[in-house]
Amino acid sequence: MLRYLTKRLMLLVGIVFVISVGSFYLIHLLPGNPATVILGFGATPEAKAILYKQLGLNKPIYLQYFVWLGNILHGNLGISFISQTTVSSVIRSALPIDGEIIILSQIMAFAVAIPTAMRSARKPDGIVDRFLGATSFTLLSIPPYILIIVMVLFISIKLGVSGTGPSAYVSFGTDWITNLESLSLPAFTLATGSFVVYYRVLRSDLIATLQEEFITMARSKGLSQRRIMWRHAFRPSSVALLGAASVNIGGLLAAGFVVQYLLQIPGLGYTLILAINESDFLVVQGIVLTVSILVVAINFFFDFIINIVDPRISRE
Amino acid sequence: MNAPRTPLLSVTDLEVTFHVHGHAVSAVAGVSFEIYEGETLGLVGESGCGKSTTGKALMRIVEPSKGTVELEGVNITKESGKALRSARTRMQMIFQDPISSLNPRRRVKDIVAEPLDCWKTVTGVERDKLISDLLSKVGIDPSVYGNRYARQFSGGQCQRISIARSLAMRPKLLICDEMVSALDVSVQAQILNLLEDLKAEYGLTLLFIAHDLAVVKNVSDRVAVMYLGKICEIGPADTLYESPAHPYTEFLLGAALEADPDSPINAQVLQGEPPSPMNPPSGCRFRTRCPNATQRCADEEPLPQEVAPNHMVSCHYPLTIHHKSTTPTVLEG
Amino acid sequence: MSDDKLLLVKDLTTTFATAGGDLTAVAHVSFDLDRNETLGIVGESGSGKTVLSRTIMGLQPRVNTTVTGSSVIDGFEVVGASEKEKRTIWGTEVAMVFQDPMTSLNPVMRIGKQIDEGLRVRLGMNRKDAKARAIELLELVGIPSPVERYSAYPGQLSGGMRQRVVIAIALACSPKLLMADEPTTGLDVTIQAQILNLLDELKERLKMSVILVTHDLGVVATRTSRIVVMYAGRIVETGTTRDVFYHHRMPYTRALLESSPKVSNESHTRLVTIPGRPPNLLNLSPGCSFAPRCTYATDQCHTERPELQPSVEPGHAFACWNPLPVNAEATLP
Amino acid sequence: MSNFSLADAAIMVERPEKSRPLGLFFWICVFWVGLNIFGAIFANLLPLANPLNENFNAINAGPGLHHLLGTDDLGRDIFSRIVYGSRVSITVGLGAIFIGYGIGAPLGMLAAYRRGRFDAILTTIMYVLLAFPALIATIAVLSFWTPRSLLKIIVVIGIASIPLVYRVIRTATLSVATKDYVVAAKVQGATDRRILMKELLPNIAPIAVSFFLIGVATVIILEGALAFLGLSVNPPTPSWGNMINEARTVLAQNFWLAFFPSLALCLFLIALNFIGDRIRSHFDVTEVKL
Repeated sequence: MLRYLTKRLMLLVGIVFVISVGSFYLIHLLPGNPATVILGFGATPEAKAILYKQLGLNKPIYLQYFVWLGNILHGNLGISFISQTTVSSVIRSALPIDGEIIILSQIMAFAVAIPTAMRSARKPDGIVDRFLGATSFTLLSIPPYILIIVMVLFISIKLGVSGTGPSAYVSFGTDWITNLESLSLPAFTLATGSFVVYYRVLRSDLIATLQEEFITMARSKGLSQRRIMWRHAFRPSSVALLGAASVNIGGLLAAGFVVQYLLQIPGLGYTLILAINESDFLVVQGIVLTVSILVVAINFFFDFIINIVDPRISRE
Repeated sequence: MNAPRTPLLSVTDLEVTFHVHGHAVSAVAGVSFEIYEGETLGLVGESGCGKSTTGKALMRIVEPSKGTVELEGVNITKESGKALRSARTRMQMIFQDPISSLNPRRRVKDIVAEPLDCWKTVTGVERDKLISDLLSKVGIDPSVYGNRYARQFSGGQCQRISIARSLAMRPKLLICDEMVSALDVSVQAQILNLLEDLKAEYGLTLLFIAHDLAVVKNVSDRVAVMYLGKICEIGPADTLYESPAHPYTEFLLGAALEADPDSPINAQVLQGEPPSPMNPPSGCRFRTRCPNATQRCADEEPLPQEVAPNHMVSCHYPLTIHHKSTTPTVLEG
Repeated sequence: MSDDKLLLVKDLTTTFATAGGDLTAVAHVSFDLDRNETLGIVGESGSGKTVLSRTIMGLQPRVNTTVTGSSVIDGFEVVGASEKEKRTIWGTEVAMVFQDPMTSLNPVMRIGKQIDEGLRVRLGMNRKDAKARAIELLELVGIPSPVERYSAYPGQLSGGMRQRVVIAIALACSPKLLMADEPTTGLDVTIQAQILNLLDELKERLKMSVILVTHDLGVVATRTSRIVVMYAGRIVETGTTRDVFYHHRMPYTRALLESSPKVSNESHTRLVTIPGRPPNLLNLSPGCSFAPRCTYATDQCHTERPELQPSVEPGHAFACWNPLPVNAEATLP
Repeated sequence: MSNFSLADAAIMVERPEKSRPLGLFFWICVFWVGLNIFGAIFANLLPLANPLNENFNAINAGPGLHHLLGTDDLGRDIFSRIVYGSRVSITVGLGAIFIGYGIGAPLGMLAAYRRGRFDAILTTIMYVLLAFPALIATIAVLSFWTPRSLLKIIVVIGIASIPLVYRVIRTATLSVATKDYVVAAKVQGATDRRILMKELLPNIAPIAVSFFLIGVATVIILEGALAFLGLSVNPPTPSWGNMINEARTVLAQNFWLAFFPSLALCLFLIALNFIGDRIRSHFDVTEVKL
């Protein structure tokens, strides 16, 4: 176990290194002089000087990287060209919103996916299973941006449920009930996509597990069906589920961008898109770096959980 | 059986080491034996003793870490590339799982023809005739089954097809790795008889690897017993079974169950389980479970010594060899 | 008188609905079992022995399966009982030891938990008592250092140790009947001997009855008092172990006995084989299922199914139109 | 060891000649995908209105004879825009996945077959790349790498898909490469090349094809998301994604405007996913099926 985790941790360090190099290099994809592109033609010499210091632009490229990395490690991601505030403060104010949406969506997705998958797996190819299968299959083919448009149309516009439409966002601190209302649609949209993935993965694993001999063994001990399902079948079937969740949550951070953008919720996604449209490149770079590292951290966390759930993995 | 004394295959000091999590596991730890032309050598032992690994190392499906394998005087451990591939055709191997040893998405004819197509020795009509012959020899009607996919056959039939494939290049040596252990008794008997017939017809030499003592005795001229990566005893099948010289062999034979209600239940059962090959005992590897073990067994590794003609044992305190007069009670052919 | 029997099986039939049609895996099986008796159920793969052993205790798959007939365990009718009703006897009246200890233990649950789960759920023990009892059970089945092993995962134990754990789980609630389905098939011979001795010893100590299901005639020969021989889902011969081995009347029983190689035979003894393959259960002939492979088969055998009929010895019965003569023992090696 | 009690009986059954037929819906999906691709390729030759032609006499027309699916707020024919718009989605979907397969698939097969250090190094690299969230990376690169073009989008998504393809193909190959028949082929003296082509490829093909289709579907969704973020092809060139995006502002007034491109997108995705799913379940059956 320890050995396995050390190995993973070393890999994690490698991945973060690659991510930092990638994020650093983004600036150099820009055509022309980065300083000019980032600050615009009318930039003051002072602003340019600050940027040069921030990016180390007058040094050779590998040194630039270390200058940049040093700044990053001190929490200095540069200054937003549009809002004139630090990039790190921009990120700090936007990030909790993403966190909230994702946590809400995951609670919804698991709460529905686990019982439905168990119901399906009990009688594969039964009526309930076929119905759930067809439903999940259809949902699988509906992109989140179409789903959110449909929801906005029917819930906010047609039904007129207040506090759900675009620009309805209220922060948690201001009014938590309205806050939850305003995040219900994005969370539900992301939950739908997650549900499909979790339901399908868990269902097929449960079906396989329920055919294992140790389930018959548990039956022969005189245990109830509920106990067999939760105590014996669920845990060995949840490895792929956790793996899927790990990948999915990383994807959700990104998928959430479009949903946030459409509903004008000022999370990372909305901020990112505004920054892209306004060519506020340091903000884009900062968000890309933050989100990438978060995704990697989430993956690592799930790796750890999977190891606890199934001790066979670290033992091979 | 009077085997001529020219070794077809000589194995000297063969070692295979696997690396698991940075630990070296010596699966085969210095094995030497010879197989003479026309004979069947049985290799018997319990799971994890390295018998299968030995078989695979001979074909270099797993790479030996030390030692030499000489087939008709050619050192196979030195070959590579085309020479190695060509050397492999002179030895062939049949596997334990008959179903997984045939590609489910290929036709029976193509599976049997695979070696011919690899080497393009024969083509066209000649190739088809050869395949039909081989299939008929193993009891599969080529006109009925030749065009079917391998996935449609039962275990016994799959094993027949495997045998046909292995004979296509007329090999000298056939390595049978647990080839009947997945089969039912009634099918097992058919395959064993078929093997004996084909051995005579094709002049084959066999290395027969199995855990079933009765099966090994039935097909073998000589038998080698392995324990934890080493050969502890090797000798003529009938005398070795009748009067084992190594304590492990004796326990092994004592544990074998006879299908006879009158056979005594052996009260003296070998206790414990084999130690891990990651950390084998010093000296004699069996000493941790051996009732006769002394300090000498821990200090000194026993070397093979001849206790009877052609009967070698690696033990400091071999059991006395006694030759009972064998009165076979077999009443039918 | 019949009240004295621990198990009464009558006309038990198990049918699976499959894509290829209805498959009758067990057909009209009747037998009984005394208290403290060991009965062997013998057959090749597909003979229905495993399905039978599970149907007896009501453990057949829940979907697509139909069971008719009757199976009464200590006064409890299993056939037709709901899963909930059957749970009252599972573990406490009847328990099962499965074939493959690798797959019959939950890989992600500590073995101690798997043992004391039954104690807590079925016997209502508290956590502490259950743990103490579980450690006792581990000791009973001969696991060294049971306190440490209590919190091990199955993957950390060897095959033999795992099978001991499976036995401990089965014994947890002191069942009266132990079903052992191929309990030693995946194990090495020396470990097999240990496990069989353990089962024998526990049976005497705990006053249980045991049903030993196996394909290996060697396993049942010395460990059972009576034997049921199955072929294609039916009993083809039954009687005391000695009668079945020495006075069998059914040609299949004889073929089964003769086709397995024996350690006592000289090497290269020609094996007696049963031609053909086991029948397709979806497409059985109206006559005797063994007829297509039987050398004694007549027209009647192919068209009319033989029922079990008594032989000369008490309790000995066979299903055959052309039985072997009464003094068939001469044919046994 | 799959189907416990049945396993005992299963051996007695002849192994089935063929698995369940693919079914009518499968062929309907194949037809639909074929039709879309046909439309995308031959849009110019079909009797369609010019998708860029603005007709101010017919603004926001509903579905009708003149304009099959109506017109948008600039009077452009929606049906024609959907057919032309499929070009972008299908080109990006196929193009990117072709790049992913072209590089990821051979590497995955080789790694799983050769194992050892080659595999270890490659798999670690791919694991690192996989940890990079593909959508973020794509957004990041496309927002900096200006000016945008269809080719750049394809290349970026294609590269991002390599580690995914690699992982799927490697896993599939690994399950085949450990089978005895691969060892048996080696024992016959078959060359590595022959083993890869004759023994491994036919057995991983169903999974590869299935994942290919599902991959195309995923990329099409991704392209739509990029269009929403303004990172895909620039208007007025129609694509399903930017059609929906443009229509969403007038959602309450003209529902059809968003509905038809959404429907086109979803139907195409359903068809792709269904074909992929069906192929996998159809061919995955190599063992006894009861």
